[in-house]
Amino acid sequence: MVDLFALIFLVASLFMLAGRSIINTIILLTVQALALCLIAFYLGLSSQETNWHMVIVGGLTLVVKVIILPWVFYKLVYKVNLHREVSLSVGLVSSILIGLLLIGLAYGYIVPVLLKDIPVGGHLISAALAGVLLGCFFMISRRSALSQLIGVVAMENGLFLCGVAVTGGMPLIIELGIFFDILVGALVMALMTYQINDTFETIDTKFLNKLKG
Amino acid sequence: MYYSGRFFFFYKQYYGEGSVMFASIQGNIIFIMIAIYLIGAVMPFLFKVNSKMSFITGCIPGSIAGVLGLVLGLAGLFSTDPFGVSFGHILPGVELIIQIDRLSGFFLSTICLVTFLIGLYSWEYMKIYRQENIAWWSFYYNIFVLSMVLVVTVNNAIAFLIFWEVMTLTSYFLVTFEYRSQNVRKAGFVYFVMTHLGTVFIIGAFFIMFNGFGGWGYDVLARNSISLTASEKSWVFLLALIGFGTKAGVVPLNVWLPLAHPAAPSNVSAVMSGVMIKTAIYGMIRLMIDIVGPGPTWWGGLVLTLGIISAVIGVIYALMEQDLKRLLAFSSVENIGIILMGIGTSLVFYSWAMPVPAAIALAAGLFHLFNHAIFKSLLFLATGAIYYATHTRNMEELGGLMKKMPQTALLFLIGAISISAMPLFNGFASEYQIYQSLVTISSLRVSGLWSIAGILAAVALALTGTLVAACFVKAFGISFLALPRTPKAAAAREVPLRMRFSMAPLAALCLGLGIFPQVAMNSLLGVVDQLIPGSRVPELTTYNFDLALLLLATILVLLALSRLLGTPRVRKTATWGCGIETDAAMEYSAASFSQPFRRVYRGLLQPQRKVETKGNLSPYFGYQIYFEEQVKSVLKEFLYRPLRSLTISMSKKWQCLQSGNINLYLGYVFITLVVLLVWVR
Amino acid sequence: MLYLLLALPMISGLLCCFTKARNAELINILGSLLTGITAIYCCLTPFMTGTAQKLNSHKIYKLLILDELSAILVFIIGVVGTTCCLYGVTYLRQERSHGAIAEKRVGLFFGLLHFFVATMYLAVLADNLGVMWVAIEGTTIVSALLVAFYGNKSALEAAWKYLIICTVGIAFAMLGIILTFYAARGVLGSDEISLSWQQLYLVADQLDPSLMKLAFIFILVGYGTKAGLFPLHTWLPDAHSQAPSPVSALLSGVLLNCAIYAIIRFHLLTTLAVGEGFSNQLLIIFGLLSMVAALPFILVQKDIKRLLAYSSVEHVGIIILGVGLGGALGYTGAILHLINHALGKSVLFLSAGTLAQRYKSKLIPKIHGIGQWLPVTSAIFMASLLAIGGLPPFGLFFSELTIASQGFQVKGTLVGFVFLMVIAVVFSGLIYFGGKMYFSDPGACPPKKERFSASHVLLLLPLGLLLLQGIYMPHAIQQLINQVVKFMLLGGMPSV
Amino acid sequence: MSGKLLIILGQFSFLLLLAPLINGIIKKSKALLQCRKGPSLLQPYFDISKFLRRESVVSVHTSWLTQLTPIICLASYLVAGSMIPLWQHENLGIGDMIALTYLFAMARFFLALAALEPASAFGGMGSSREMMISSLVEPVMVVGLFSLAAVAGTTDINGIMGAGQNPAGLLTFIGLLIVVLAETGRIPVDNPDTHLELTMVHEGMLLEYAGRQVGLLHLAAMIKQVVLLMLLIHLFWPQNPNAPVYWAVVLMIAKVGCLALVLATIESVLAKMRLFKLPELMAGGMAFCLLAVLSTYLI
Repeated sequence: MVDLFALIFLVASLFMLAGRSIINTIILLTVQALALCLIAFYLGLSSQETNWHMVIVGGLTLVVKVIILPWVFYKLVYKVNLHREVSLSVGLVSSILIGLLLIGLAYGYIVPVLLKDIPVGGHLISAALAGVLLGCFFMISRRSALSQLIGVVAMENGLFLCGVAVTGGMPLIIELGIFFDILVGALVMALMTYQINDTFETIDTKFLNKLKG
Repeated sequence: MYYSGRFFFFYKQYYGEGSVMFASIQGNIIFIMIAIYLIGAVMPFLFKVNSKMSFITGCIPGSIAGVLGLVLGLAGLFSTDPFGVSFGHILPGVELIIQIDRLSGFFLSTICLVTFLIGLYSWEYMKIYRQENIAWWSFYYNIFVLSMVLVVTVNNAIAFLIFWEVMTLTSYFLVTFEYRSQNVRKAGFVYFVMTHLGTVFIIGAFFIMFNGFGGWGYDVLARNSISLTASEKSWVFLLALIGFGTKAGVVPLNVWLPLAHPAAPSNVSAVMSGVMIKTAIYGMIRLMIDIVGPGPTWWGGLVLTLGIISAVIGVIYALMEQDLKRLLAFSSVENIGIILMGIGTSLVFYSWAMPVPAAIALAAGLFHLFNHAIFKSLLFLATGAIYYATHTRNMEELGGLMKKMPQTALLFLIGAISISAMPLFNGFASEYQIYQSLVTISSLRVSGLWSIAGILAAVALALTGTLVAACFVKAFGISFLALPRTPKAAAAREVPLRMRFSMAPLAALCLGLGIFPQVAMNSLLGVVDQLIPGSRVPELTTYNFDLALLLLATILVLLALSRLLGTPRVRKTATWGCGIETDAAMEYSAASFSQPFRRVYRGLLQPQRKVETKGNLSPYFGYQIYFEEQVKSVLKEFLYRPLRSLTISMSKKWQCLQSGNINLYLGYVFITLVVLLVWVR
Repeated sequence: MLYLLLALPMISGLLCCFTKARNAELINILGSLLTGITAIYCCLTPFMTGTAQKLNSHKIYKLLILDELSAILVFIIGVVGTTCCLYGVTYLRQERSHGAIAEKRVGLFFGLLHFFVATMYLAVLADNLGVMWVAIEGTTIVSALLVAFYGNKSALEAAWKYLIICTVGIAFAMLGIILTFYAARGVLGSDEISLSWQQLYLVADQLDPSLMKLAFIFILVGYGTKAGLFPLHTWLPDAHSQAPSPVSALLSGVLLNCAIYAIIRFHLLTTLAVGEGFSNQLLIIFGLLSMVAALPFILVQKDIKRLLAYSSVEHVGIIILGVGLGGALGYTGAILHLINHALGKSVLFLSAGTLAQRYKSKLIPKIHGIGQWLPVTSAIFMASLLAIGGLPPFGLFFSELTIASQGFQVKGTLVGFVFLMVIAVVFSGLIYFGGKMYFSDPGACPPKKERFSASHVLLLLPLGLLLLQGIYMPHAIQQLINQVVKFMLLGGMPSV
Repeated sequence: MSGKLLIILGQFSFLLLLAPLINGIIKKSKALLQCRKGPSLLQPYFDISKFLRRESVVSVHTSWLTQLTPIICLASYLVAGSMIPLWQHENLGIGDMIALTYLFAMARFFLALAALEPASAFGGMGSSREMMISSLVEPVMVVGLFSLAAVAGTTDINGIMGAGQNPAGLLTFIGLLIVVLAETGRIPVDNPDTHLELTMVHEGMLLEYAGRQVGLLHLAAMIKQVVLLMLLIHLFWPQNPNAPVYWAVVLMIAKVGCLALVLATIESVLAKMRLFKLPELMAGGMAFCLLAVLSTYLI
């Protein structure tokens, strides 16, 4: 069951690389977050004793990552009036190929080779690592500030999955801190995207290239 | 080892003490001396900008401390055991001990003797810089001299390096004192950068000997160096040679010297040229001979070769100069070369395990060092006096000063004669000893090659000697003799008594040491005895006194005879100018004086001649002829300039990494991560 | 006491945010002075009371802890942070008079500044890896706002790059923390205690080496981004050059050190878990790489603040290299350099900021004749430039030498030599530009000369400390440094 | 002490008395070789005594330096000459080869300075050229002398007596002969008889001197010539140390005379070289000396 959600998560991450439409990307991000929150709920509720820790975390994910952030992004898309990623720094086809390569790296190298002595439950950890890497690569391949923002959140999703997968969740206080951080961070970034749009009249970071050397 | 034995006495007394402790009366004097320098550095700030008091408080403490330092130095030079004072651990693992052994004593007394007189000189001389801020000058100057004093007296590598760099730093600010001129700024920059890069090599040399614990004391390093392999020792040697060679101005590394020395005020250049570059020689001797000990013969060979190259190239460029101070600066390169010839010869002997000739050669090098300190500062000060009187250092604008400022002229002449190694004066005495050492290399017949090398080195020294003579005939003849070439020179007046007075002792020393060189040589052999084990040398005797006596007697008798025989009538007229009234334009100029040399040594100098005739008639009757002949510095042209432009262009290429593209930046992070992940296996 | 240390800047920050400019200034001065005093007091406690703040037994966990290493950082934040906050007053007045910053935003500026300081205190005081991560991410967010404070194009650009790159980096660091937690869970259980530095050090040898290796890589990339290691440094010159000068000084003097602090901690842990030869290799490589790679940027730089920023990259490299080389000398050098660089670079940024302000340009060719126009500021500027260049009598010379000597010991002559050579060449770049600005003509009509004022005293204080560090370090301080080094040599274990 | 003094006085008077004669011999033999009758052998004595008595004209631009220079020149050549033992082979302790070389240099230094003083272009040209030539000549001289000194193991002049009496010595001799030609201002290098301004070197420096001063300088030049010849004789054709004094003196006069004839012959046979061809000549001299060194040490 968990593996299925993980697969959904991974596929969503990969598909994010495949499209230009920002709305679609936001939807995929939401799907990702939903998968995460389902994993958390599943882990929390499936055992005999309810793991409240997991449930709380799952709930937080639902609120912050499934509801608030996508909504903010959605608003932002309309504010800055940019529905499609126009310019990519890496082409779509090659970015999918690289994405597959990264998944291969996570599944075929990091976990089996580097962590071969560690008992790893399922492919959760591989999926999580792949998620982080894909999120990072998503940021590399997109130019608009908004997409980069989305990429950050995608990376955080990967991290979250990793935390859940590996350890059954970080200590709660830490988890809370992280959530708070992400929320504030994303909001600040969103604010800044807004400002960039105001000042530069575009959110294409191609034009953010005055500082060099 | 003899080394630890020598320091035992000392360490029993001081080691492990945390706080300041005064050993004895000498310790007190050391402390007072340092305090006086610091007072001299700070005091002028307390007075109104450039009031009379700020000149006095800036210059005089340096002189007073100089006297104290001289006393200390002489005490160190003639005492059997080193003495000193500890200031405790100033930094983690670094105990500051000022320790004066004979080598330190020698250098200390040289530095202090010269700076004592220069302090007096500056008191008057700095008045031409009235519009500048004298307080800053005094600050840098006193700290500069203090750091030189400390450089030669500390016995710890880290402390040495700290004061070494402070010395560089303060002298940088002294060089850039007249910062309004672009050339001065450039000179300061080149000086600072080159010597700073040189310091890296020195640090390297020290650190190869460091073993991670036990501290940075010279004695510890000496003990560590015993266990070094031969190649490591050679690295120490090479690094030290490059590092100290930069400061000393050894030829491929001398670029800064002819820039910086002229840029500084004359009294500062006198200190820099007279004593500062000597601290590099101190470092070389300390490191190569005292700490590392004997090495392979090629060490000596290399030093000797560098010495020869520096001497010859230095003097050839000196001969080409029109600027008196640049000329003197190049001549410093040459003299450092001669000193290095002495040291190199000594290293050769040392490697052959012949302590006595090694000692004599080293003592000869040191003797020349002392002599150079004396006459070079004399010459720089005299040049300063010219500048004071005429506000120019360009020989082509001088002339006829012999009549205007006869005493300065005499002092300059004595300096010039001494530096040209004429018998009776000290330059000859030390060069003589170096000749002797070179002939000894040859006559020992250790190998045929070395025998020939010894003779060739002597030939190089002879060549240098003649070129120096030519160079100073030009320097003195063009600037002091004949007719003044400009109104500036014609309006010159004799400089104030204080300045002449501070130069006179130097001139007297030139003559005194020329007549009694054995005094200096024998005490220097005492210094060397401390460095090279088993080199007790019987008293050296020289013929210089007899020669001087005979020569002077002959001159006097001849003079008397020519008087006694009745003076024929002497008629004074103007010089015959082929029917035209002679004027300054007809004189031989500095450029024309050196023209035959430019031609003969054109392979090295690459003179670029440019002649333009502006006239409507045939080329022989142009009414206006523009003539320019520049010599190229081969080093600058083919080494430093390409190096510089290469660095800059490569840097510009490298800058493209930071292109401003955020995707690229993220890519860097990503790639780094992936590479590390792959690397981790 | 430690909570007070956090609370003071938070409170003054909040107060500043909601008051008018004049009051904000006052609160800022008071708050920063109080914070500074508290910080100095706090940082002395582990040395004074010995083991009072330390936990030797298992299973005791506190949120905040102050051991020898963090005390050094607290000291740095205390001195530099206070200096920058106080100098900010002068700076902002000047900016306001130019009209670069609106009156009502002054409060916000000081507020953010204090929040920034508070997050940094939290980062170095936190005993918990997670809290530390949160705090460091917090510094990114707050300082990004500060970087973007001018709100113009280039400031926004810099802030955006800073925010994005550092967030990405920090995310990787989180991955490393999760892996560490994973490794520690088997030993310490899945409570917060498994993320406590103190506890982790105690059980480090039981942690799984391969996990720790992987974790260290993520941590290195993550916090390395924040610390400005090449090639992760890309945000650094932009952010440093665009931020208001007090912020640049804080970024360079303190923030980088916080990230370095995290790396050092993790390095100690990894060394205990994996053994020598892994993390220190990486640190040496990155250290050298940062130094060498920053060099060309410095040689052909046109913007004075970027110049200083690249010099920061180089110095971070030096510190990291010192840590990587390890040993008593390496650690001593690294710690001393950490302190010295923080002091020197912050003064340098502050004085450079004043220069840039007066000349209304950050371009070096436009800043000329500072020696005549601004004699006091320029003297301070030159002194700190020389200090940063590694010239005695300032402390950096000694700390660099110490690291170099360890380099010669451990890695052979070549590494030590390259290290020294890079420093020397960087120095030549600095002095080239410094000389150009200092020894040149101020232009047509120099306005009236600057007078000595209180803000200069503020700058002279750290400079005086640097001088002490370089020429005469009091015995007591040497002892403290020794204690820290012993702490590090024991691998972060509290010395009993 | 007084014995030494006597010897030195003896050497001085020998040099002072002999030098004009040798010049006379050279002039006479040159004249004969050119099929002229030539002046009398004693003509140089008359010339000098005349010069010494004549009124001297001094440029107003000059100072004490000009006055002192002839004396210094004469004194240094005399002292240099007194180092070369004529009949007495006890070490006088007033110098060695290095001192001898440098005494010559000292005379040249002052002469060159004095030449610059009257502000005339000719003096400057002479002085500049003289210094340039010396920079070419002196290395050759040193290599020649030092190679002999290194073989003998000392730079003491008494110690290296006859050091050149071996096959390698012949090469050294040729090299040193070229040096002597240059140092004495003889023909391939300089022309002692010319007064054509643009070609003169040594004479150019004396151009502004007159009367007693120029007499002294001429005398000094003659003494220098004899000293150099004596040096050659000492090295390659040494005196018998046990011979009585008068015999030694006579023999020395004869030997110097012989060499003077050789000089005269060379001068008559060769033409003057261009100034800037001189490096080649000196390179030749250097080559001879170096060959001698090589053959001593490597073969």
